[in-house]
This record gives sequence, C-alpha cells and structure tokens, in this order.
Amino acid sequence: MSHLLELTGVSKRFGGVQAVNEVDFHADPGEIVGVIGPNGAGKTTLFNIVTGFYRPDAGKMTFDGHNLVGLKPNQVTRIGIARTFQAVRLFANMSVIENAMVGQHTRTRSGVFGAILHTRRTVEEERRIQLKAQEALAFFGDRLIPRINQLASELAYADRRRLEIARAMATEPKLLLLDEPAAGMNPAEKDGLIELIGRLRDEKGYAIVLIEHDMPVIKGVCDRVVALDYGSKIAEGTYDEVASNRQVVEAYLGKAASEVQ
Amino acid sequence: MRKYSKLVLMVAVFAILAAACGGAGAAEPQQCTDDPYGCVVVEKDQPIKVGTLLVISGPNASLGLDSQHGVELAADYLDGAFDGTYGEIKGHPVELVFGDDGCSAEGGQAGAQQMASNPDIVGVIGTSCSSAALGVADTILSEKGIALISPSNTGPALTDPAQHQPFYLRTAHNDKLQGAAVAHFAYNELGARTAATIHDGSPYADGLQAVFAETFEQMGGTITDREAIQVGETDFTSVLTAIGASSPDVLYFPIFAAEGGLIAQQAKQVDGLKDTILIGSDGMLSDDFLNAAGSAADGMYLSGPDLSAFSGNMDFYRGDFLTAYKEQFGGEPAAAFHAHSYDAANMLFSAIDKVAIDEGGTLYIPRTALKDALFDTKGMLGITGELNCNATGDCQSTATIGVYQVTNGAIPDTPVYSEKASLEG
Amino acid sequence: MTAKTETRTRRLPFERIPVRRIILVALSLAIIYGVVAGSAATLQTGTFSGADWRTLVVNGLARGSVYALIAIGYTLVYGVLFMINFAHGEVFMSGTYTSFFVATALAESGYLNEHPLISIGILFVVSMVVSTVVAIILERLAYRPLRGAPRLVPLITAIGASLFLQYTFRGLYGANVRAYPEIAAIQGTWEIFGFDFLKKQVIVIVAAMIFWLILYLVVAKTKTGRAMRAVGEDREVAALMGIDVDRTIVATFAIGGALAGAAGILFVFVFNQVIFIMGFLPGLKAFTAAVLGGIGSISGAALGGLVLGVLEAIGPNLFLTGANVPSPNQLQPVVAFGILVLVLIFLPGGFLGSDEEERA
Amino acid sequence: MALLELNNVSAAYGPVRALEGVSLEVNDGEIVCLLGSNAAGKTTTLRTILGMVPAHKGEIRFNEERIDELRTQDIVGRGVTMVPENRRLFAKMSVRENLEIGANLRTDKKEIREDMERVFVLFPRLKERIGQRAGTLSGGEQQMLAIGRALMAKPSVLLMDEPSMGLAPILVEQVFDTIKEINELGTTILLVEQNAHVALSIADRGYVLQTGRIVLHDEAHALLEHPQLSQAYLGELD
Amino acid sequence: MNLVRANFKTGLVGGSVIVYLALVGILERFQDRNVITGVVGLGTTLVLLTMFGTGYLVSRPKDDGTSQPFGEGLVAGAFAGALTAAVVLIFEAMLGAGIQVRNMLVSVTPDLLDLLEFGLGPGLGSVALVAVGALLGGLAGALRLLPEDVRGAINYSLIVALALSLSEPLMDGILRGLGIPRRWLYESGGLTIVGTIIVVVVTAYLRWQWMRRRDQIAETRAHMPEDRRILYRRITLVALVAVLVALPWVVGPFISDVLGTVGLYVLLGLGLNIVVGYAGLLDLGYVAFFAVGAYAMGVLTSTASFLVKPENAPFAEHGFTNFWIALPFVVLIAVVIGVLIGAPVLRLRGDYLAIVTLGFGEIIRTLVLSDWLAPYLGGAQGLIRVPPPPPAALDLRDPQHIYYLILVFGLLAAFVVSRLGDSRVGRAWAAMREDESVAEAIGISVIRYKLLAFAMGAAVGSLGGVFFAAKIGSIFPNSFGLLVSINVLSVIILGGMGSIPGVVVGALVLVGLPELLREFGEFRLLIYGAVLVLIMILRPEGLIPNKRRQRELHEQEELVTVGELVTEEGPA
Repeated sequence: MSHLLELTGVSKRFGGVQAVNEVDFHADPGEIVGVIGPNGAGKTTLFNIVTGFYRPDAGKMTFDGHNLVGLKPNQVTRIGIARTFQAVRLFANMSVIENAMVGQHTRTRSGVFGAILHTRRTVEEERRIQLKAQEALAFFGDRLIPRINQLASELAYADRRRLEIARAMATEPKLLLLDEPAAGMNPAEKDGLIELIGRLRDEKGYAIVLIEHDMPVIKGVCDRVVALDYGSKIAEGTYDEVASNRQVVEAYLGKAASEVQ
Repeated sequence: MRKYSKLVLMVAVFAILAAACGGAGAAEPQQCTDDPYGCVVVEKDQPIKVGTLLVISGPNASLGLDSQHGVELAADYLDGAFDGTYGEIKGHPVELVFGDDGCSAEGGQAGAQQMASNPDIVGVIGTSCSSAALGVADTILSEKGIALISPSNTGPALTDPAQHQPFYLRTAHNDKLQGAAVAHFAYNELGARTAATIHDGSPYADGLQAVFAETFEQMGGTITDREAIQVGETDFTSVLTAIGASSPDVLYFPIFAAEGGLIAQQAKQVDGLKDTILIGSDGMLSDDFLNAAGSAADGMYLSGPDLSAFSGNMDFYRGDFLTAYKEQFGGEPAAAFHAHSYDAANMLFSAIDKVAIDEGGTLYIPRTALKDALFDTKGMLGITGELNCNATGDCQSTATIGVYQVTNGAIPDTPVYSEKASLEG
Repeated sequence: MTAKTETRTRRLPFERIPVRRIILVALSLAIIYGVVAGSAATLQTGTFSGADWRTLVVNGLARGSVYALIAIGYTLVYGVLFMINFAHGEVFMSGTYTSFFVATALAESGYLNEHPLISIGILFVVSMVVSTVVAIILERLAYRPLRGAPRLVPLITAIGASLFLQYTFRGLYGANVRAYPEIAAIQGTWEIFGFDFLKKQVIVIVAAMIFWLILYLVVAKTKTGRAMRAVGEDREVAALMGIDVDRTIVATFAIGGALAGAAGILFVFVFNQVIFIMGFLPGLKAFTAAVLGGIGSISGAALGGLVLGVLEAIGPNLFLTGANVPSPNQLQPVVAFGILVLVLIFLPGGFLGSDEEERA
Repeated sequence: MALLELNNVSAAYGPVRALEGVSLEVNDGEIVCLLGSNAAGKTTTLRTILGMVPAHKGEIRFNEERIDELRTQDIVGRGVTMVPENRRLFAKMSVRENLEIGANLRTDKKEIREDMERVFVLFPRLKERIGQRAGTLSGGEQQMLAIGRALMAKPSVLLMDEPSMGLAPILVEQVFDTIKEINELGTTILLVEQNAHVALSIADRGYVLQTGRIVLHDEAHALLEHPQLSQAYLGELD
Repeated sequence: MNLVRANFKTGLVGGSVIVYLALVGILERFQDRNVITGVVGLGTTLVLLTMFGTGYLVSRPKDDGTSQPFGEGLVAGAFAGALTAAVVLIFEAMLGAGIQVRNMLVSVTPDLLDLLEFGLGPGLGSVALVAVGALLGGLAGALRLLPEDVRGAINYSLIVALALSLSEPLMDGILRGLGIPRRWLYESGGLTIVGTIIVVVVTAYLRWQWMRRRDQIAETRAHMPEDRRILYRRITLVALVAVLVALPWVVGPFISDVLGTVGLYVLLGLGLNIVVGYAGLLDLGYVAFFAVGAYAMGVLTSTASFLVKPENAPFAEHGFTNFWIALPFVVLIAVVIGVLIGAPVLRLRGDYLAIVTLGFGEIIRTLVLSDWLAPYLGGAQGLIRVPPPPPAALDLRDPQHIYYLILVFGLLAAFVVSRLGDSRVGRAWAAMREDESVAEAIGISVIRYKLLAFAMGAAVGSLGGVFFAAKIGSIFPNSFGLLVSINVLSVIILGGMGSIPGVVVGALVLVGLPELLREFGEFRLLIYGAVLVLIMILRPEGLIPNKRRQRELHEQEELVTVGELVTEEGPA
C-alpha cells in the first residue's frame, strides 16, 4: 500500500548550501512522525517543500494520490495538508473565530456575487463555515470558545498556539504538519501539548508530522522519529532507536540530554 | 419642557430681528421684469460684485494670478488712480470675488457653479484655461445669464458659432488670428520653408501650433516634425535632438515661460538646431520667460498683441500701469494676460455703467442688457488694442498681431512684424 | 519563476488556465518586441546620427546623475525608517531655491564670475544647509510623532508635508519661475576622447559620482553609517547597543537633505531654473530610480538614477520614432515606466535590492 | 548591597497591565533566574529595566543610581545590557560588524580588540565565520553571536531572555555552560528561562513571576524543590 | 524668572507661527476676508488667535499640583508678540535702508507690515504687539481659572462664531435657499456686529446648559428601554435619509456641485478601499481607473467621438450610444484593464507595487494626453460634448439633479463593498493583508484574490470616472494627474482605512472643504497639506476608524512582540 505522504530523493539547494539532500520520507494515516535534528538541519525547509513554499530541485513527492511537486501552497492545503509555523503566525488583527473561519476557505466556494447578493447558497455556506470553525475551536474545550470575538493578538501565548492549530484543523486536513509546537512552553504546558497531539490523532484521525527539539514531547507522542543533519536523513525508527543512535547523540542530543532520557 | 420653550422664544426673536433687517424692497424697474434673467440688485451702499475665475492654485497659478492682478488693477483704476483701493461705479464700490478655475474642466465647473449660485455676481472675468470654459463654465454661466469674459482662452472652439455660448466673450486672441499671423511671418518674412512645432499638452499650445501648421502648409511650407513635451519636465534635449535631425528653418513652440525658457536654452546645445529660428507666442511674451531663458532668448521671436499700434495707451501701460503692478504685487508680470484681463474688466465695468439703473441708491443691472452692451463694445481702446466684439464673443476680432524680436534681453516696444488680422476676413 | 521540471501524475481538478502567467508573458513579449522592433526601425531610418546618440546618452547620464543623488536620499531614509519620504523632492527644492537669492546677489556684485570656484562652494553650502535644516524640521515635526504607526500613515503625512512645503515656498518666494544666474566658468565644452562634451554635464556626472562614493563609504565604514544600518534593521536592539536612535534618524535625514541640496545645485547648473514646484517631478523620478535600483540600496539608487536618466533620454527616440508614433518624446513616462515594469517582473527586488522573500 | 534593584515597579503596555509592584534584586556576581509561565511578565521585567517599557511606578536602581527615567542607550552605557529573545541579530551585517556594534559605546579600541578575541575563545565557531552575514548563521551560531555581541559592551549586568529557545538539546547544554563561564569571568546575570530545571541548576537564586507579580523567591536549590514551583507554571490566570 | 524661562519656548513657537503666516502671505490675503465686518479681518484674527492659543496652551493644568495659568499665558503671549514685533522691526529697518525685501520674500508688503503694526506705525505697533500678546495670553490663562462649564461655554461660542463667519459662502447660500433673512447676520462676507453678539451669547448659553445637563441626558439615554432605542435609531435613519434627499435643495446648486464632487471621491475611495484597505495592496495609480471610466464613457457617448460618423462629428445629435447602455461596458473595460495592470505586478511587495501602480497611472495619463491616441481620445484638446445621462427631461447635468444619481450609485457601491468585506472573499483579503504566506498556506490563492481586488477596485473606481464624464461633459487629460491618486488615498487613510463611513467623512474633509475654500485658492493646497499632516499626527487611525484597525494602532507594542516571534529558521 502506498503511503499517505511519500517523499523520494527530495533535494533543495540554497546558493551553496545543500539544505535538503535526497531525503526519503513518508507518513501513513493515523501516524505521528517526529522530525528532529540540529538547528539548520533542514527540518523547516522540508516542511516548506512539502507545503509548496519551496520547489524541490529534485525528487518525487506524492500525497494521497496527488503529485505534490509544483503545487502552490494553497493547492497543497486543498488536497489535505495543513501546517503551523515555528513562530506562531496568526492573522493578528482578525478575531479568533475569523482566524478559524479563514481555515475553511478551501472547503467553500462562494464568490463575489454570492457575497453581494447573499444568495441562499452563500448564506448556508456561511453558516457552515461558522459551524466548522466553532467545531475546531471547541476542540480546545473552554480555551478558545469564550474568546471567540477577541483579536488573535490579544490571546495569551499558549492560546495563540492553540488557535493556530484550530485554524489548521478548520482546513479539514488529512495530514497536519506542526513546526516546533512546544517552543516557548513551560513543562506544564508541554504535558498538555502531548495530550493534545494524541487527541488530534485519535479523535480527528489526522496523520501528524512534527518538528520538535523537546525530547519529552517527541518521546511522548511519536510513533516514529526521523533525524536529519546537514539536510540528510541520519536515522529513522522508534524514539528509543533514534535516541540511542550514535550519530544523533553526537550531532544533536549531546551527552547530558541522552542521559536524562 | 422648559428648554424647548426657550428655543421657541429664541427662534421668534430671530425672526423679528430678521424681518426688521430685511426691510421692504422697492419695486423693480420694468427692464428687470422684461429680462429673462432678471436683474442684479445692488442695494444702497452695497458693493457691486464682480467675479474672477482664474487659475490661482496649482502649477499654472502664476498665469492666473497675473490675470487676476490685471482685474485688480482695473478695479483700482476705476477712480482714475492706482492707489490700492478699488473705485466705484455709480456710487457703488466694486468688490472682487476671487474664484479658481484650477485650469481644468472640473475646476471650471465648481468655480462656475460657485459664481452662478451667487446672485450678486454681475459678471465674471475668466477663465484662464480653455478646458475650464469649453462646455463647462461658458455653459453654466450662460444658463444663468452671467457674462463670462476670458482674458486668456484662445481656443477657436469657444467662439465657433456652433458652440459659442451666448454670455461668453473674450479679450484674448483667437488662435486662428495669432497662429496664422505667425505662419505668415515665418513663411513670408523669414522665408522659412520647413518648420517644426512643439506643444505642451495644453489646449492653448496645441491649438496654436495646429493653426500655425495648417496655415504654413497651405502656404506651401513643410512641417518636418510635430512634437510634444510634458509640463514640469526640465530636460528637452531628446525632443530637440529629434527635431534637429531634420534641421527645420523654424521651430514654433507656443508654450509657457518655464518650459519655453528651457527649450530656448537647450536648443542652442543641439547641433541640428544651430540655424533654426525659434518662435514663441504670448504665453511666453513676458519678463518671466526672458528670465527663464536668459541670454538664450536673444534673437528669438515672440508673437502677441501689437501694443505699439496704440501709442496713447502704450505710455500708460509702460508707465503707470506697470509701476502700479510692481508696486502692488511685488514683481514683474509673469505673463502677457494681465493686459487682456485689465481690458476685460474695463469692458465689463463700462458696460455696467452703461446699463445700470439707479433707483434711489439701489442699482439694478439687467443681465441681458448687460450682455448686449458687452457684445456692443466697438472701438474701445484697451491696452491690448482696439476691442471690437463680434457676434460670437471675440472682442479681438480685428486685432493687430505683432511679432517681436528679443534683443539684448528685452522685448522691444515695436514689433518687427505687424499684421492687422480680422476673423471676419 | 523556473519552468516546469516534471510532468504531473495527476492533474488537479481545480487547476485552471494560468491567466496571470499568460498576461505576464504576453506583456513582456509585447514590451520586448516594441523595444527591439522599434529600435531596429529607428536605426534603419537613420534619422539620428551617431553624434546624436552620443549626445542623448550624455544628456541622459547628466539628468540621471541628478536623479541618482536625490534617489540616494530617498533610499537612505527608506533603509532606516522604511518610509517613503515623499517630501524629499521638496527638500531638494527648498535648498536650491534659497540658494538662488545668494547666487543672484553674487552675480549682481560680479563676484560669481570673478571667483567661480568660491562662489560655487558658497552655493553648495547654502543649498545643502537649507535642505538639511528643512529635512531635520520635517523629521521632527511630521515624522517623529508617527514612529511606529502603520506604514501608510507616514506616507500620507509625507504627501501632506510635500504640498505644505511647496506652497510655503510659493508663499515665501512667489509663484514665478526664476532664472538661476549662469556661471560663465562652466559654460562651453571640453574635449574628451576627441568628442566635445558640455562642461556642466561632465561636472554634474563627476560630482554625482564623488558624492555617491563619499556616501557609500560613510554608510559602509563609519560608526554613524553602521548605526544607521543597525537602526534600519532593528531599532530596539540598536538602542540596546547604545545607539541613540533619535539622533541616528536625524542624521539620516540630515545626510539625505544635504545630498538633495547638492543635487539641487547640480540641477541648476544644467537647467538654470528655479520654481516652487521644481522638486516634485525630480522627486518622483528619484523615487522611481530608487525602486528600480532596489530600494534601500545606495548603489542601487545611483544605478537606478543613471539607468532611468538614460532611458528617458534615448528611449522614446529609439523605440518609438521608427514605429511612426507621433510626438514620441511625449510618451517618455510610458517608456520609462514600461521598462520599470519589465525590470520588476524579472527582478522583483530591482537591480541591487535584496529579495527578502522567504519564498525562493 | 544589590547591584541591580527593582523596587515596587509597575509597567503597562497601553491599557494592559504587565507588571504589578515587582521588587527584586540582583547582587554582584550572581546568576539570578526569573521563572514563570507565558505572559507572566518576565520579558517585560527585562525590558522595563532597560527602559524599553516605561515603568510608571516604582524605581529601578543600578549601582545605587536610579535608571528608570533614562533612555535605553544611556542605561546600556552604564553597564546593563541584554541578549534579547530570539537573538535579533543584525542579519544583514557580518559577524564582525555585529560584534563591533556591541561595543558601540566604547572608545577603547585596543581593549575592544582584546574583548573580541575573548569572545572568539568562548565561541571559536564565530571566528571561522567572521566575514559571513549574521542572517546566514545557524540557530546555534546566532545565539552565540547574540551573547558575544552583548559581551562586547562589557556589561556588569547581563540580562538574558530565553537563550535556549528553539535550540537543539546539545546546544542548550552548551549555552548554559557558556552562561556559567561568563558569570565566572565576573559578569552578573539575570536570566529568563522556560526551562526551569536547567536554569535553576546554574543559578544562585530565582524569582517566580505570575501575572505580573513576584509570587516566590528563594535560593535556586530550594526553589527546585518548592512544591509551588510547578503550580506557578500551571497557574495561568483563567 | 522660572516663569519666563519655561514659557519662552512656547512663546517663540507662537511667534514663529505668526511670522510664518505673515511671510507666506496668508495674513495679508486673508485680511481681505471679514470676520466681523468693519471690526476685524481674518488676517488680524489669525494673529490674535495665535497669541491667545499660545497662552491657552501653556496654561493647561499640569499633573503636579497648581500652576499660575494667568502668568504663564501672559508671559508666553508677550513673547509671541515680541518675536513678531522683532521681525516687523527688522523688515522696517531693511526697508528703511532701501533693501528690496520683496525681491526675495514676495509677501512682505507695506500692507502686511501695517496689519501687524495694527496700523500704528513701527514704533507704537511693536509695543502694541507685545502688549496685545501679553493681554491675550493672559486672558487665555485667566480663562483656565474659570469653572469648566463657563470656560467651555466661552470657548465654544467663540469657535462657533468664527466657524459661522468662515462658512459665510456656504451659510449664505443655505439661508438664501431656505428663504431665511440673513442681513442681520452677514455683511460683506463677514458677521455683522449685532450678529456676532447674538451668536456668541446664544451659543454660550446653549453650551452652558448642555454642559450642566450632560450627565443627566446621558443617564436618561443609558436607561432607555431597548424598544425605545430601536425606535430612535429608526427615526435617526429616516431623518438621515430625509436629509440626504432634501440636501441639494437646501444648499443650492454650488454646494450640490461640491457634494457631487465629494460623491465622485466617495466612489473612488470605496473602490480604493477594496484594494488598499481590504487587500492591503498599496496602489498609487488609482487614477488610472478613474481615467478609464471617464474616457470609456466619453468615447462611447460623446457626440464628438471618433465612433460617431466623422461627417456628423462633432455636432452629431447622439453619441455612439447612450449613458445607460454604455455603463456596463465601461465597467467591464475597467475590470479588464484592472486585471491587465494587476497581473504583472502582483508579486511585487509594498513600495515596489506602489511605484509600479503609480507608473501605470502616469502611463494612462500620458496616453490620453498623447498625440498618438489623439484621434481617438482627443489628446490635448480633450474629449468634449459628452451628453448627460438620458432621459433629457431629467436634466441630469444640473448639479442638483445628478446629485441623486451619484447618491444612488454611491449607496450601491457602499453596499457592495460592505457586503464583500463581511464575506468569505473579504476574510480571504484580510488574511492576505495580515500575512501573505500564511494565507497562502491556509489555502487562499493569493494571486487570484489580489487580481479580484484589483478588478473590483477598478470596477468601483471606474464609476467615479463615469460620473465625472456625465457630470462635467468635458474630459481633459489634466484631470487625471497623480494628485487624484494621492487625494483618494488620503481620503481613505484620513477617514480610517477599511471604514466605509470613513470614506465619506474623508471625502467631505479633503474634497468638500477645499472646494468651499476656493476663495483662498492660492493657499488651498498649503492648508490641505497642513491638514493632512495634523490629522495624521493627532489621529493616525483616521477620523472614523474601522474598529479592527483602531485596535491595531493602539496596541503597537503588543504587535512588536508578536513580530519578534516571526523569525523562521533560515536556509542555513
């Protein structure tokens, strides 16, 4: 059976730097894959390639039967891949609910005329957008729902993270890419995150790929871990396998960190 | 409730006051009720209001201000002296209401509406630019029966019988006269057989060069190149190089001082134009142009009204008038149109004087009669020549156009060529 | 940007005809065709001689040099404050116009032609000082209160300030155009490489290069220059480095103003004319030049200015004459902006601008 | 006697209260860490010390002198500086220029050169990349450069805002080692960290902030075992 | 001594303002305008007002305890007067020495000096300047000592009197139109003495009453039952509509014409709002669509158009077609041109986009001006004889008639724009404006939505051009300069970006007011520029801000910290 997301021999250069070097990568439905590696190893670049922000220099990419190469970011979203950003990037001056509603964009189609004339279809569609957006927000219990009309910029940091995920959920993806979701979180918040990612898989059935530096989080949720260094894949396997890989320890984890685990 | 009662009381007080001040008007004379546009009523001790609708803002402002100064001086001289205070007509002081035509159609419309909506305005001196008048100000004011006399519109269309608006007149030369006169001069006097023209995208310049080119070609000459420039630019060497490629005998550029000056200067730097004779028109017939062109202006020809044909007024113009101008407005005139506007204003003033009916201190000025008096202006001696208004409002219908040659950085009093031209001819 | 590298396994249902790309290619082709065919036709007619072309290029370089100097001021302010100082053209005008009165006084006393070098020096100083002062006042009154406001707000303020300054100077000095005294020493021609060049044009081009070089060194090598770049990148961290942000911004405006003042004197060398609106069009051209070269880049502004100047000078004659377009030089803005669009289609950051996109 | 002292300081971003009566002190030679959940006011505290956020109540003293009315550059001139969150290097400038600009207020050319050498001893990687633009460095190298840049100002107190953020585990270790080293060379450090355990392991003392107030402070080792510590983290106000 | 030093600076600023007003010629020109006829002209009023304002400003109560308002104002006012006096004396001395000041400063006329010297000659005049400055400054300071309601009443009544006097051309027309006697109030362009007294007394009284009862009224309003409130809202709405309908007949043809022009700018503003306000694309060449609308309508309907059989032009009876048939085609043409202009430039960001759009505006202006296209578009001679919209019976060229047409289309455009803003499309634009790459990542085709914004903006903007052609009947290239683009942009930013009522208010302030100030023609653009700067500094969010945008502005610091986080892992 083919994988949901499959990358074969994907490469990308920036000037003289080989940012991603012949990486093979895949993710299956319902799977949580962690991507680790030192700063500058090409993790975010990989995300950017998958989501159409960069075009790979070489390699094949398919998702759910579609060829991913050459698609624009908006088309990638449409076929079912959603992402968050390393630094939270919300539409700061739109309200919480609006942020989530924008997520529904690819799943709806009403245009200028519908908007002006308020045709029945548009009105119904608008109602559906509202509903879906609220549904996505409701996933976070009472964290976001009570703040539905606040501006995104008024949210506390952790809630911004949540909203970013809710917005991604509203695109109704099959695959969710999370870029350092634990960055800037304290231990307590990280525990919450681990639980949340689990729920996203279990309740929503998403496949999830996450980049993370925080080993407890990786350990806590990932079925499979892929380690990158200098753009190349250096290890792949369960957390324990990867964490005990000598190359990974030397390049990335460091002595102390591996001891802590 | 108490508040409202006070309000009512106040309104009542106003009403009484107002009624007391309003007074009962005297019966209007017969001429007013007969006139389809009625009369302008100037009550005792109230001023006679004359509007100006000239370009006084934006890049063309110096042109309009120059014309406005002409009107101000005319009002000043009503009492026979340039003393900085406006004179009177039939015991009523003249008051000027300054408008702005913006040198554009929309500016002309707004300005004309402003003038039209003020029933005290007797007549308007304007507009500066043809685009503000044509189909805009001329129509709006004619519909209200307000005379509009332009000191600087030269476009032939404005007084074309098919388009002429009944209350529109002008003291500026119709392009037909001036453009043709320049062409005659170039072909006959200078012996030029090839010519090039430049206009600046203004209807004025474009119109003049078109008439010139047409006449020149009719006479048997060849137009080698017709070019245009953008107002506000400073480097015209590219245009001049292009024109210079065919080395015409004459280059006619009836534009304005700033760009005209630069073209005069830069033409000297272009090899192909070394022997080309430069000619401009009344848009550049001013010290402003001489300043802008510097020594490059020497030898150049400029067309305009032949002032020397009227030696009596000439002295007045060079003497009292220009002195007063410099005194009051701090500098040399920027264009030639102050003279036309001075004449236009005087035309209006004398027409008012002619038709105004005095009834116990209150002045009644019938609008149609005023218009008729204006169109009746014949043989009036202005500083731009003899004013003879024809049926379509051209008051320089028989003008003497002179072509002056700039010598030693000045425009001499006598032209090198003078042509008595007539629109009817 | 690059052509397709791979065939698709499965076409997406929502892939539509790439309208934008078609327009883009068609437009580029049209412009390129117009340029090439027009030029070919013009050259075939032989309307212009080689000397004509040479003159046009030198003229273009001279006017381009003035654009370049003004553009550098634009770019400097942009690099530090990321605002388009729309009133920069008026800063240029203010110094130049004021120096007119000094020049007239010098000319009337005869000093101007007796000691041309000293006189020119005085004029440069006067013009640069006035422009600098106006630039500083502008920053203090119109822009400083708006630090941190969204970018469109200072743009509007700048436009307002531009009108305000134009009409202030009109009120002060009058609406008429005034002829700048000619300096006899810089009239006439020099023979270089066997060709005659107008002295004033050579002076302008050389002076512009000198000013550009000085400024380039100031920004690249001096402490003030470094502070300016630091403030441009991150104002807060710059303060953290002990840089006086306010003073640095004022310095930026002052340098930009001084350059504008200098550009003004070079301008009147060539064009001998001052009027209150003289700053507007050169300002606009300089803005265009700055963008063409890559806004924020000093060398880019210089290059953009020269390219724009030459393009304006030869473009209409070269591209349009052969195509039998009447009054080709009237269409100068069409040519200049048409080429600008073409350049920006292929180099979205201008000649030397950094393409700060995260997308490659 | 405290080197840096905050006395009942309150600050706000517009209408949003960020700090409420914060008092803390940092003694000469110490590493003090400031802990707390997101939006507790840690970064604001650092920014207030440096005058980037005005303190509208209370006083801030450095070396006995009040600095709460001074402008940022003047405070830096007195010997307080910061490694900001997310490094914030001058990305278009070279590594060397970034270091030089750190010493912007100093005029002692010779010593500046020596200090730069000292930074290179601390971070040899930077020396290799001296001509490279800062924006092209990797995350770890950027953090090194940010610290190096701050050291070039020769501060007596160095404020550090989440120096471990976004770094690979191996680099986090190195960064904390470096912080210790810097401290041992005589620089007093006030550290903001999410990673409480690592931070407290090198700190002398710690303060815990919660919604703009100090709720706990103690010696580092005592704080590590304090039951309220994890509670403070969980205790987001909602 | 402290009193002197502290107020020295403000005094000098005040004095500088007076000197500035004098040197640019405002004082002398404005003096021709009566404020109170026979008593004081506008020039003198400005001098006095500046002195008064200086005193009023320095006497504002300080945070820390009491100050001496009275003295502070007096000192500052005196300094303002003294500086002016010094400048006056310098000029007098220069004139005395035979130096032609006016060769440089053209506005320094004997009249001006006379005005500043209160007609008392240099010596006595200078003393008077200082004395009057001190007196007015002191008065202003003393005013600060009065209780708030009294002070408010005085300030208010003075402002109203001045405003009434300045709006004489407008008010005179309105009073005339309504048939209300006006001689008691106005005379020779200014207020009468009696009128001034009445206005001041009445407004002071009303204001005083209002100040005293303000709380009470607010209280009543706050406790109003919901149904009552809805009723009031409806009444307000009906009243608003009634006012809009009756307006042209109340204000007369001139103001109607101005309103028509304002309406054109509202249309343009609404269109540009889509491009700049909604989609965040800085377009400095919006005039292009204005020109396209006007010229397309002109070509299609003018009787002088090249489309009309040449043997009939220019005096054919009809154009190629009539206004109503042409209208949809004009909009279509504009949309096509919008897409054509948009397509090549949409990948450009911010200022690059700005200059390229500006370029397109210039290209269009140059093309319509050009000799090249003159056979089709009229070139320098313009496109004239554009008939008003049929039926002829309605006489839609009359400003009081076409007002309704513009009003209807303005409302329609506002409706469309507001509906768009609240839709899926509007959200996509907002997202795009906030963060283009994230919007793309969320599934929004940025290119398509940018093109859509350009097309919609072009469509609405072309309506402005359409009515311009219909309203004026003559189309000349110089009506489509860069200043129009700048004006429209200023209108929407000044009004408050993204806010529809803001566009209306912005257009009224920036287009309506200058039209009313026509008589100050020379200084119109100077005042316009100053107003732009002042409003932007005092109210950067615009006069009627869009709520979202307002918050955006007031939480700058917050935004900075959000911005800090935006550092992606670079391609290392």
